[in-house]
Amino acid sequence: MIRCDSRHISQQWFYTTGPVPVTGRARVIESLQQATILFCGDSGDGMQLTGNQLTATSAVYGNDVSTLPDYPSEIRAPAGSLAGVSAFQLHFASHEIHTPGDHPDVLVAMNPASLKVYLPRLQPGGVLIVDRDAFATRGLARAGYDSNPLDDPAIASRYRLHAVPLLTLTQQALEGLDLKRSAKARCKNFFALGLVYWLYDRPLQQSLDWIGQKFARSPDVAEANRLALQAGFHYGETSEAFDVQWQVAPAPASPGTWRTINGNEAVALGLLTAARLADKPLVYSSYPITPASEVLHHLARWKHLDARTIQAEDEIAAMGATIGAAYGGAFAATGTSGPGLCLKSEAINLAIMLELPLVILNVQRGGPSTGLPTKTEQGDLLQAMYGRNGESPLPVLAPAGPADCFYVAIEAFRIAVRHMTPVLVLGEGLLANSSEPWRIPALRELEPIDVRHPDDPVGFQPYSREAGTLARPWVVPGTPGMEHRLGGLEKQPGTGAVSYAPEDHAQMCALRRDKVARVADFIPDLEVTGPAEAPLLVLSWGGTRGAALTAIECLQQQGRDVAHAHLRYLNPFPRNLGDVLKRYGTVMIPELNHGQLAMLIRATYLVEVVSFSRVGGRPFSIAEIGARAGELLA
Amino acid sequence: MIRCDSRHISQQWFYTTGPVPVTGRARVIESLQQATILFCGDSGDGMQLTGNQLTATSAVYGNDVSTLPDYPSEIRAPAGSLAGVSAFQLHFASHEIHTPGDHPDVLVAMNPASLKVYLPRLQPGGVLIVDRDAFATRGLARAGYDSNPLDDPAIASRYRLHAVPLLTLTQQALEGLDLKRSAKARCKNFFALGLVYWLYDRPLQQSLDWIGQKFARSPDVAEANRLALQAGFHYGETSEAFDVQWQVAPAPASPGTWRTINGNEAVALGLLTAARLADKPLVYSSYPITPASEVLHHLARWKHLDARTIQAEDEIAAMGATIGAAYGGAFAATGTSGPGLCLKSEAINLAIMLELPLVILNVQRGGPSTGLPTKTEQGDLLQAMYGRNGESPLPVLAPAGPADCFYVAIEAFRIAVRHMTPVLVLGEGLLANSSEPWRIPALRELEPIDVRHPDDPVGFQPYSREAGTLARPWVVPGTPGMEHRLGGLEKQPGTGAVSYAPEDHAQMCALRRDKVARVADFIPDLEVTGPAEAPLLVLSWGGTRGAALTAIECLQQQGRDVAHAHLRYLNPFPRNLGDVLKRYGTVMIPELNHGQLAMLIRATYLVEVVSFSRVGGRPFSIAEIGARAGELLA
Amino acid sequence: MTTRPATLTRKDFASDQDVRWCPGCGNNAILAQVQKTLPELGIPRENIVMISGIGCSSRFPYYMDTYGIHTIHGRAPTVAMGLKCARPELQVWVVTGDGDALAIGGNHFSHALRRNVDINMLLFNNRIYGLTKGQYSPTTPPGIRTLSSPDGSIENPVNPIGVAIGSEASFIARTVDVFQKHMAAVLRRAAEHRGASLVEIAQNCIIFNDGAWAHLTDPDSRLENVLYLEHGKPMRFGRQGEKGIRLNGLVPEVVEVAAAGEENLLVHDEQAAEPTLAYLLSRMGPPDYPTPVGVFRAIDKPVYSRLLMEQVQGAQARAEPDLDALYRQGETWDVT
Amino acid sequence: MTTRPATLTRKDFASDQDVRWCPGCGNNAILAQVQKTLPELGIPRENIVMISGIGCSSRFPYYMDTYGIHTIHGRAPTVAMGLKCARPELQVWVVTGDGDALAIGGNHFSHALRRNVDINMLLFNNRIYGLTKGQYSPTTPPGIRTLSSPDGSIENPVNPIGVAIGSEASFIARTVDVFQKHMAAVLRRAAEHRGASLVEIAQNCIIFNDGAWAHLTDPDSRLENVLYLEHGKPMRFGRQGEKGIRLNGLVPEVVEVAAAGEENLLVHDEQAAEPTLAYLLSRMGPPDYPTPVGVFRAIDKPVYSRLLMEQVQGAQARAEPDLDALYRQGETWDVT
Ligand SMILES: Cc1ncc(C[n+]2csc(CCOP(=O)(O)OP(=O)(O)O)c2C)c(N)n1
Ligand SMILES: Cc1ncc(C[n+]2csc(CCOP(=O)(O)OP(=O)(O)O)c2C)c(N)n1
Ligand code: SF4
Ligand code: SF4
Ligand SMILES: [Mg+2]
Ligand SMILES: [Mg+2]
Repeated sequence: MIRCDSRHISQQWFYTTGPVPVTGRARVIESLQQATILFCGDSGDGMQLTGNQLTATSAVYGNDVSTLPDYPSEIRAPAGSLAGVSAFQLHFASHEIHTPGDHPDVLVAMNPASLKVYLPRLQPGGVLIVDRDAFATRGLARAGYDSNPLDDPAIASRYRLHAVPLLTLTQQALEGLDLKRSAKARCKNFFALGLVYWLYDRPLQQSLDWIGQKFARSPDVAEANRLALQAGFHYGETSEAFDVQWQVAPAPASPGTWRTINGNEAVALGLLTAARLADKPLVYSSYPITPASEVLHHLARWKHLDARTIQAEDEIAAMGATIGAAYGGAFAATGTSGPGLCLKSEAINLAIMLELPLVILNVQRGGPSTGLPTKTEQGDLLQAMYGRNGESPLPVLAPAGPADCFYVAIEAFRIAVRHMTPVLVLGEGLLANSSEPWRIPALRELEPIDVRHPDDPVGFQPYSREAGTLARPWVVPGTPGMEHRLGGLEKQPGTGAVSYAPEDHAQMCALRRDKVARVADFIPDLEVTGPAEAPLLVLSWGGTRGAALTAIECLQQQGRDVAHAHLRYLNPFPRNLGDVLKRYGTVMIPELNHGQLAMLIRATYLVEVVSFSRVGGRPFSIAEIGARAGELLA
Repeated sequence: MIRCDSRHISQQWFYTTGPVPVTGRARVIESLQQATILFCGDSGDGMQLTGNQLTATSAVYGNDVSTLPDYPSEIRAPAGSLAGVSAFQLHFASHEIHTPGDHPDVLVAMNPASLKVYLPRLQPGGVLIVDRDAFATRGLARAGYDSNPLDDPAIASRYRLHAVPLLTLTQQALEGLDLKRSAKARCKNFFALGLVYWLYDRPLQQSLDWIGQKFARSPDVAEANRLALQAGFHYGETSEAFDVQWQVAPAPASPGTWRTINGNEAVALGLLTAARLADKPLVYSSYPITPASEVLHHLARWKHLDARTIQAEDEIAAMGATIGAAYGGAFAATGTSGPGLCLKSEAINLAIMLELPLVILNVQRGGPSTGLPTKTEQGDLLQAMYGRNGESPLPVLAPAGPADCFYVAIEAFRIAVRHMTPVLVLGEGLLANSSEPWRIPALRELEPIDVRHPDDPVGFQPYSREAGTLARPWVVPGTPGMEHRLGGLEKQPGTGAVSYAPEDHAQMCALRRDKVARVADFIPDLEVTGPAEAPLLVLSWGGTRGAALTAIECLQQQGRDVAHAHLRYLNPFPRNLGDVLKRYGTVMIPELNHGQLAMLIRATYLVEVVSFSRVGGRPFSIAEIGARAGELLA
Repeated sequence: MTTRPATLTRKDFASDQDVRWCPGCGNNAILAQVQKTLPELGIPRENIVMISGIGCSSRFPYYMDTYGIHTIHGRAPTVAMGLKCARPELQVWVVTGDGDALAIGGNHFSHALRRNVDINMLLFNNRIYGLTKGQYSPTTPPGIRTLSSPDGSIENPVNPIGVAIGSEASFIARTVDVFQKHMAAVLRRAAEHRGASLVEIAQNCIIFNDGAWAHLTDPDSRLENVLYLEHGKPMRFGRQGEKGIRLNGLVPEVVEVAAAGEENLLVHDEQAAEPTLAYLLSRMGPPDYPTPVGVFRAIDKPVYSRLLMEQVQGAQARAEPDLDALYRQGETWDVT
Repeated sequence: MTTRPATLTRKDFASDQDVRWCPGCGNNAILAQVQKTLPELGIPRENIVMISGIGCSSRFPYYMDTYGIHTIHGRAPTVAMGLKCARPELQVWVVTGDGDALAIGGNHFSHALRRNVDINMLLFNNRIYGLTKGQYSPTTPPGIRTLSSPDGSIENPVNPIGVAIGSEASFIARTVDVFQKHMAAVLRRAAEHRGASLVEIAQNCIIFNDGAWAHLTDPDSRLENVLYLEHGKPMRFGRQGEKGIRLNGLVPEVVEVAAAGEENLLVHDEQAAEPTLAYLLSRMGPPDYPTPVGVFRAIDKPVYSRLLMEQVQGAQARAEPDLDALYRQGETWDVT
């Protein structure tokens, strides 16, 4: 359950209050229910590492956390340039949260460029910590400032500005050590981290241990980072500048062992787990592409669990290899992103004709064409549904959050094997890169995937049908007496012999359609959060769940009559979807595209839909969904 | 205007009469308004040639004609096998017609296999002419007959059977000539043609001349074919077996010079014409694929009109070359079929990002995957609309008939250049291969396509917009001072500089969407045949127009309250489509897929649609559309 | 379980589909040889998989009563690679054509050879696109008139063996559709080779490119035009083997053996450290040279599919295959 | 019309975009050389087009103030081919990487060379996928650990020059990112060549594959490891050119010139009738041989884009370009 506290009240869509007042009173300890911090700096400043440390500490401390890294798309843009800015946003709370947060309460900017890029995100009255030492003329010029923003009274009045000489202070703290100045300078991110730890009253131990392990091979560097961290913490304590400290209590969480996980690692673990649940090797064949490459990188490290990875020469080859591996009886999957999905489409159609079980992961990024490789979007839904010649239906699933990627990957294989069909999983850059806590399951808790490879040649037909699922038998090479040929030409039902007969084609097309439709007999009904009938239902899919759910729960707590539902299964839809939609005056669908799910819903159920669509390469904020829903309710 | 005569009355969906009575009266001359003849035989029997002769003769004689060849998909299946059967259906009439006809009135079968495949098509009471000589044990066995169907009383009673010893008669007729028996045997198709000429009282001259030209190099073969043709005609006259002769008067046609043309040649001529109308070279780059290859073959013969053809290494390369040629300022087009469209999709998206004018022809065939390469279907509409990553809109057009392919090709280039966008033309196997008369236009009758290549560097921006069309300027390499770079990454409006800024992406996506929407400002409103308001509107697209229009006009003549409309523009839709749909109780959409246009219409206008969809690799018959419409009216 | 004959015969490899190639098509002869040779390899039929692309040639699997897939145009090697990585114990054959392997499929063809995946590729080279009714292919000689080159092809062809060498292939051979015994021997060598084997089969398309290989098959001139490669043997050809190949610098020359002396002839070495000899041989052909057939090159080289399994086994030897442990790697915390 | 300087300088070719490669990336050096060399070719800037695929290398066109397209991954040669057929008078460059040209784009790369389309291809070979943050590429040596090969790559690499030879290329050269003068000379040769030119540029990726070419660039060992090819000259290398290459059968061997005698050294011939020499050279490199740089091969060969235009012009010479007549070919009839 979520609570709408000051952080949310400060969102203008609640029309209630303005910014938090800039107070000057003596230091106090305030307790908050949540906080959002954004670290930004040059690619060289180690912001990802810093953010991950605060994440780990907060998670281990017991908060619910949600993070979103924001990398530069250039490998290494010129130091200090706007293109070279790297950022990491962390949202932690004393209750369950679903997004990395809208506007940070605290912004740590290590250089002018990063300040320029991210200051607009900081919420009015928020704490702004900058490394004053970095605001020399050269840095300012690189960022395109013609005057020093730190001298800008507007900023000082709008935010709680702390221009701290981070570099100088770090060098001082490391005086004693015999290390290059440059090496010492590189510790300034830990100084900043220490300061933030103090701000939120966090224990240092977890990070101190981590430093020890990480720099085990160079103890002096480890020592330097430890000292910087502690110095930063100490600075907070001693410096008069900081008048308030915040505490965010642990969040209630179900018992068990937890870790943080991002979507790419979750999906990789899910694919491997599915194979294990069927006692099969996993063959993952892929051609690197942002933001899906990481899945390949993870699985390549897990050969001891019989993950066999193939880096193919292109996406077509990756898809072909996946088909071959599935024909051989392995659990076969491939992963890519938009442009790669285009290339796979012809071979996906072959898999549909061969009726082989396999999983295609498409981690969506900004399109069309090369588009915005490092930004998130939900623009490939209709491509997933229709991006192939002829009538070529396949099941489509979309994970609802980073950890859900694990379960969706398993479910995808379950469906693939049950119905003998390729299954497409629509991931998103947002989920791929952001992390959240994951309650680690025990393998034995997970339902095994039962796989049958018939081996009785008597009466065998490659295209015979299992009644309930309409699956054809998965007979693998090596089975004596059941030799058969598959192919991309149309077939005679049953025998699978090539046939151009009109009735055979009609029947096979119907079978392929009905088989996918049958998946609906095996999936859960759509669940609604909130009233069973109301003027407004907000229907989300994929990564928009977090923002939509949070926004609607807040509205509900304000007593507004609105419900939320989330679609994990996009093809086929849950059986009850049509009925659910009928029970609400208006259906609003927020999505990061031009209204693709909205169009499917309209076509399928002939219901009016308010499509709240946006393409900006950025996830929805809770605020904008709440605001739009508020308008519709007004 | 069409008339519903005995041919149509005999369709059971008119519930009126049964088969034409098998009469035995003395020879008479009946006059008909139309006739449908189907020639079938082994691939070696020259059925295509025979059919084309009757077509030419009938067309020159003045009938309206419509034809449909039906090739075997194997290159050359074993002689006499079912797979080796080749057929040609011809429909000619004394009034305007739109389809190759449903069920033939006359079936000419040169061997048992072809009889087996096509007899079911012959309408009850129809004339059945077979080569008795071919019905020996071996031929029967190859066709899988265990007894001679010619001895089957059922057949004799159901049809007007004429088992003519075509081979023997041909050999006799050619007695005098000194030619190999096998060479003489090869003339038997002309004997059969002569007989049909007599049946329909057609002049021989046109064919006699053609034979002269065709076999100019071997006069004795020419002579043999001439004699065979005449002998066949004479046989009809003298043989007692034939008791009736038919006459089909010329159809009224607008004045001018006419020829028959099939869709593939028409589209090739259209593309070339478009280039000529803009004084541009045509660069056509393609990778061969059935049924689109012919377009490449035609254009390759037209180099004297500056048609530059490139046979690329694959469809991706063909698409890439098309983009390069368009960037260079040529009229650039590529052609393919379903599986090839999959492969082109990534590069099509690049063209959408680059906003370059070019035309993509996709001649639809049976899918998914390799499917039914030689059969017709309309299964790629949604792929054309959505088969690319991200929001990637482009205009989509579909020709309504073989000759219309010419005009659609020109219109596609007109739109491409006007709005600076790739345009996709959805052809169909049916249209590609069937022919109809085409009133040959004069080049000067056609409106020129005006192309501007700005060359004033002052204030030049590669992504500036023209107000009405939202086109960006088409500046070509070689223009001094206007050097600029294009690319697949997202851009800043105006400058076109790479940008990942959320607002730039949002704005560019909106621009690409609106630009395609603007096409609707330049296209004609949808026209309706029949009442402006009625219980039923039948809405067709592509190759279904002929059957739909004919069926509805027949119903209208029976006084039924029903209208027909045809969509040539599938994206964007004509502005008035929504209003038109509202004026009818029910909208029925016949299409050769699982209801793809129906889905778009439902999503766009939220109107209930009766989708009459069929996938059998065969075109709709007038009868089945009429029947379904009749049900809806009942 | 059906009981099957202990030793297999040609019949066991013939499927129930009737063969649909043009009468007289070279593919028929190839099919006969393959059906005759496979039983002799002593591999259980169920462990053999035939994977093809699209083309007349690629209909091959339908006629073989083994496992098989008629895939899509140009992609057969990728499907074969995936299958081999999933099931290293299977014997995987790829059947392809000059268009399928060298036009649309050129990249996969080359990468399969480069990786040295343990598959056997049969390339039916008829120097034309047969199934699509006769357009020129990447092996069609310049100037040839086809449907897509009415004024003569302006494309400069590639040589499949040259491409294979550029792709670092470990086994490369050539045979001819009508060379029955020779084909059988070459097929056997290809099957036995560990790693990717390429066999180019000169195949006659009587419909669209009849006689493309007449110089190799015409009984009168055949012995003059064909050089049979034999490992370790001097290169001789001609009716009585009276002619030979001698090296002059890097340039091969045709000599009279009697005059030149057999000891001075170029000796074939399939296993030469470098592919230079194979490359030089791949350049030989009309009008100045005989056309070499047989095994150009056969070397031992790390095999992709084996290396992959070795890494898997190696990893399994090093680390417990414990998925629960994998879940727990990195920071974890307990909630009680 | 803006007025532009009569003779162009390096500045004229620098676009307004700031260069976004890692500091120290070899691409920066290559960019500098190209910007320096192009003005010397005397071709109007507006007639130059730079076409690239996707990769760090492929960002090249953004930094050149010429016409250009940053296309999609691996397809640049196809776009270049279409452009050249539409506008034969333009000078078209393709800029690509080892992944772009040899992984996903391998087929187009090879077909562009085979057809001998008149374009100049620069292949920046850093033996890694840079833009995607460091996976192995088709030119990465076996055993290298990368993100996608944590236990070492099991793939057997190709050599771009070998691939080009297998693709029947008419111009093949190699240079190194930091060899300024050498690169300038090679670029000039490539630009002047009629037909497809391939220039492999050994490029250092300091982030993901630093030092891949150290043996060629390290000041101390460089002269020992690099063989500068010069047409018609005996092959010598070493600090004072004291070493040379001699042919033993088909096997090159490194010899002391003094001992072996310069007259016995292998003499470079860019125009050899057969590519065998170029192929043999493409195989040379560490540990046993120096690495040849310079022009491996440069021959005259029919050029696709020219042949196409010749056929067009030929057809126009034979037949009236009369579209109305074309409409009327075949049977026609008149209705009055
Ligand atoms: C993606 C795709 N593009 C094009 C085709 C059409 N096509 C089928 S086979 C073929 C060429 C076959 O040539 P080859 O590989 O030499 O086989 P052959 O018929 O000569 O044996 C082509 C272009 C296709 N089936 N799929
Ligand atoms: C269709 C597609 N697949 C994959 C990618 C991801 N991708 C971009 S560049 C690249 C490889 C680049 O390697 P290389 O060509 O060597 O260029 P480098 O960055 O090393 O200069 C890949 C896999 C893509 N952009 N498009
Ligand atoms: S077309 Fe040519 S290759 Fe194809 S089956 Fe006929 S003869 Fe053989
Ligand atoms: S990643 Fe490597 S190749 Fe790419 S810019 Fe950086 S150094 Fe250059
Ligand atoms: Mg072929
Ligand atoms: Mg690289």
